[in-house]
Amino acid sequence: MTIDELYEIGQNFRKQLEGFSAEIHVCCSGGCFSTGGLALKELFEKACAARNISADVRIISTGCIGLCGAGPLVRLFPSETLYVKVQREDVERIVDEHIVGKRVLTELAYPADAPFFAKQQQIALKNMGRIDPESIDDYIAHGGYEALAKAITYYTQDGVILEVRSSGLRGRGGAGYPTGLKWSIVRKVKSTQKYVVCNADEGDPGAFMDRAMIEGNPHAILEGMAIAGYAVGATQGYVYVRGEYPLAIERLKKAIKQAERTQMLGNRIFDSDFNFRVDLRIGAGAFVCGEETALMASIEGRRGQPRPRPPYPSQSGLWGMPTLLNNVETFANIPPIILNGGKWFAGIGTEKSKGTKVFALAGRIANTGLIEVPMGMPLREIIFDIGGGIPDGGEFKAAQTGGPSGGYIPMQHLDIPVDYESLAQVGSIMGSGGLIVVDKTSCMVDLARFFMEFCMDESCGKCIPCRVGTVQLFKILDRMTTGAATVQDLHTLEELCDMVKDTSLCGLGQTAPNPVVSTLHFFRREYDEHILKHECNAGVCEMPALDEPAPVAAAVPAVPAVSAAETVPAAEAPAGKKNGGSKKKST
Amino acid sequence: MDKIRLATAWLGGCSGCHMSFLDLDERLIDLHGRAEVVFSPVMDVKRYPENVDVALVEGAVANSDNRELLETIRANTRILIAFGDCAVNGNVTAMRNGIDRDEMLKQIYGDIGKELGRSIYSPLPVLEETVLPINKVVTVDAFLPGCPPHADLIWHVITELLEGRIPILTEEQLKYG
Amino acid sequence: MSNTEIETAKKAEPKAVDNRFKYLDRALAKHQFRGDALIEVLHTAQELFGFLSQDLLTYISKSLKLPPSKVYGVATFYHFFSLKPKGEHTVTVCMGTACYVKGAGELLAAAEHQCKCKAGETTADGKVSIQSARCVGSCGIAPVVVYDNEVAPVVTPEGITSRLQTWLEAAS
Amino acid sequence: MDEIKTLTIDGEIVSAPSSATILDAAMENDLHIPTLCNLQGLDAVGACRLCLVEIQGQNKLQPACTTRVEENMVVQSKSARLQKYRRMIVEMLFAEGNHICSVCVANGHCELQNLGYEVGMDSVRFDYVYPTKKVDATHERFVLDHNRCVLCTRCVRVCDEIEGAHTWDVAGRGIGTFVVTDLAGDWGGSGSCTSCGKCVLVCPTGALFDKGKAVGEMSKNSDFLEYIVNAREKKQWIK
Repeated sequence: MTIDELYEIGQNFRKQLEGFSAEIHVCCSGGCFSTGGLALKELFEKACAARNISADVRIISTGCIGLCGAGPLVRLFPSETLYVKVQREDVERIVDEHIVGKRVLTELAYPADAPFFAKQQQIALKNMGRIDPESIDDYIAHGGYEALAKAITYYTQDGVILEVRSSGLRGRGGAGYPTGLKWSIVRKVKSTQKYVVCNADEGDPGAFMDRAMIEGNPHAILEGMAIAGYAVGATQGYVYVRGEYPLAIERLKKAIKQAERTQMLGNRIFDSDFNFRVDLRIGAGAFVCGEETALMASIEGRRGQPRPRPPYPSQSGLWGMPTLLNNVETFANIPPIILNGGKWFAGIGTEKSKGTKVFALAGRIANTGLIEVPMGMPLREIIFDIGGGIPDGGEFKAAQTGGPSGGYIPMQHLDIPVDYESLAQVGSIMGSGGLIVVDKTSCMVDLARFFMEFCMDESCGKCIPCRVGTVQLFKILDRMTTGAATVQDLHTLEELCDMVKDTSLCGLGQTAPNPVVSTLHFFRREYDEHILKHECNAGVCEMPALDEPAPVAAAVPAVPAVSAAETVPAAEAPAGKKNGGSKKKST
Repeated sequence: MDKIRLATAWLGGCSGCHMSFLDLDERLIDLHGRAEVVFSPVMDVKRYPENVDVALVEGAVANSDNRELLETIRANTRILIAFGDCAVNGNVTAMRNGIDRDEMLKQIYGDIGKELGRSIYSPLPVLEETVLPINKVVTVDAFLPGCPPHADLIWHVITELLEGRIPILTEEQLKYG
Repeated sequence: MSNTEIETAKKAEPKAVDNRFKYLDRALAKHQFRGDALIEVLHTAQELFGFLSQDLLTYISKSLKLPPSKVYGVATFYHFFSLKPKGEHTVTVCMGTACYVKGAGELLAAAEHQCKCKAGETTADGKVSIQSARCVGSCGIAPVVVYDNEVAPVVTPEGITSRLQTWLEAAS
Repeated sequence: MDEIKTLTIDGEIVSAPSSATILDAAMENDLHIPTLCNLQGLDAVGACRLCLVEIQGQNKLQPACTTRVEENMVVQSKSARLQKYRRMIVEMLFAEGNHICSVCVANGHCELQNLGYEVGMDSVRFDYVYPTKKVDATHERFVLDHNRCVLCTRCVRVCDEIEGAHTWDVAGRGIGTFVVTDLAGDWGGSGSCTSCGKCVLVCPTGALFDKGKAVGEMSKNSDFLEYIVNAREKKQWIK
């Protein structure tokens, strides 16, 4: 396979596309897949066949188009009109009015200039939702594997790394470690075997960017990994995907087979001496496996338990060999950087945080979905312009970034630019991109408890501060939501947060206290109200009002045949401290 | 210097610590000169007095009586000391915590167990669901672990208190079990 | 099935061989019986047999030449693998943040109340298992519940109770 | 070639080969740093976090048992913060299990107990978890009491690295973690256990002990480890 043959494939496919007078793209990723995307596609096919126009109308199921909250989504080409909340009965009308009659159904169409799409700048998500994820030719027709061809034929290994360094790209997994620097370290270590690993564990609850990217454009990730393999001298790659994403796993398996068949992967890629294979490793439900050393332990078939660093994976990773480990979004950014050059990428974003970032907007927000914005965009713009604000008259309370390791950004910091440094200053972290908006119906103490229960259940149990510390933190937070906590508990809570943060072995333990510290910092009043006045302004926590005596022990039977003469004082039975155990609460 | 008002109490424990207290032997006479014991299981006092200076509380909180007495002691005492392993960490008394209280009562007392130990109207106090060391129920000023703490250690603590200092036990003095 | 029964079952004439073992052997061979493919093999075993019985774990540890305690350690570490048989149906309530803020806690409480068992357990009659998932990645349509492997969007407490009702009443 | 590095630990200048860890260097110059999961002769896992030290120029605390020595490294192992954290770790260990010293066979011979004295723990501020844990007395010579297990994994490592039987391993996750033999069956019925007793010798607490021996007869001595490692690696039999 030479570059010319690659262009040829692209050329032929584009010629085929011109043959169609119209295209119908039905979104079949994530949310839309579950709300019947596939069924809609079949209905469109039947409708077109009935009107025997299926010859010149191309109907495909695509990856995530972005506006998940308004799914199922259908986008029609060439006019690029986007129809939202498409029901089964709308199919006939769309085919008749739009495809045949060439008139846009305004009541179903999403305004073309709406900020949700207008304010975005898509690099990693560029082809997603526009190509058929299961067709390598469609990917090639949109410039796919061109970067790999260019990297192998025109760039030296160091040349590729220089391009990535000059782009200023930093790890999109959350820590923001400079990608070029990491590549150059793995490149310099002498070793017979090196590995490239894509971290697609995406354990943060409320984050679905990696899932959408893999389902919508799997080849972009494979191409990014191949370029990385070429640059650092690795011949084997692994994609570690969460077991909870069956569709993503299917799409990746198909993409790898297609890439091998068209010699984008395997031996002598683009007739060079560069060989690169990619295998899948499927996670089995462990949030800790998002941490790099635990992920590698899991790939090696062991318990996903982190190990102390140094030595860092770039020097000694999988089976002791140098291993380059990056996130899905980081790899997805590599092909555009190689094609357009590092300088172009460095021109976007802020001084220290270059390029764009993909966010998964969710929670109490009108436009839940997937967006990609340049670094440094103010949070207010993301939530209120792109996100469409809080639905049904809700009032913004805080935005949560970084999942169980992140923090909350309250009203007064709505205008901070969203980049690594500014988020760190307000006590949160960029994280992988989950952005959950909460309004007045959520109680911050209850949310702190929710995340601590998550970390307690997901702790691997290896080191004491995290294994036992998260349980103690959870017990205190649980007592606070049931009105059984004391002021001394609040002091122990703060002391414990510092200790668990400073002494835990890996990122899970070190960041587990972040949500607590963040809510303590910005919403201290809610903690005091819970402890001193047993009040929860969000109405989430059920606590006994203070002036009544503690509730009589539940197990008190009817009055037994004790001699009536004895007047037993109506002493309150002990409100015995309930010991641990998670408590289900209604919200 | 008038005598300090000293109290000792016996919650959910085996009274071994009080035996060790009595092992002070001749030092008890010396103690008698400097402290006035105002409440103790070895004395015939029914109601816990007010403004007690120091209370040595032995045993864990295993039932409602223990809890009531402990809360009364805390309310009327300046310095409360957790006396012995049961008071400090629940020790043997807390070994039943792994078993569900109601199942245990049913197993031991059969049907009448339903009321026994569970209702405030039954003759016995209500058993706590979980036996707790006393620092989980009230704030405690000093701890004296040991099962039982050695008489010399008790004497060291008492003399420190008589000089008005709350003792911090060193590595050599600390002894569990 | 004790280990010897497995061996005899395999040597018996093809009809009697439990073909699930054929697929398991194929997965083992695909990974060249390497020890580090333990998790991939456990995935296949869980899909084929529904849960990881003691005999299955013994068979896998022998085939991969791994110490049984290591296989047990890995099998009990990951949320996906279960050592106990699952119910005919599995209802999985997503407890990710996006779903939690939209009432997933209520859904789980409703399910637990109706099936009279806690998350992670199976109803007494073995019909329904309740699971809670960390996040299934469909936050756009929160709160989400997965019935067996069909993802249901924007579920209400009434919705989950009626759906479970049909499962509970269906003749097993 | 193993370069020799010089570094300062708690103000004292020491030297150590570059392959040595900070803990090696400290122990060689009998500077005491508290440890629990570490045992000379076994792989270090850095799990208990008791040996964390402050290193000048690094804001993160590093475990002395796994961090290699570097030239001109300045190490502090006795700062107030570290001592506070160590006490909290020991308190957490006591809160997590059912450690009742007065009725324990290892009373007076237990590393956890000694750590309690060392960090000056006179009480536990955390909530006791009071877990319900089993005792396995099926082995004819040894007994395992999960209530006293601190999950330091020394037994797992000695059985894997020195004896080679790998009978022991860790199962479960988080606070529910526990040690198992083979497929968590009875220890007595284990097919792989060679009954060598090395795990009992290295266990720091009363979790693994000789059946039938009383408190007085209890003795825990892991010198055999160094003896075997020297014999195996250096072909020297130093007793």
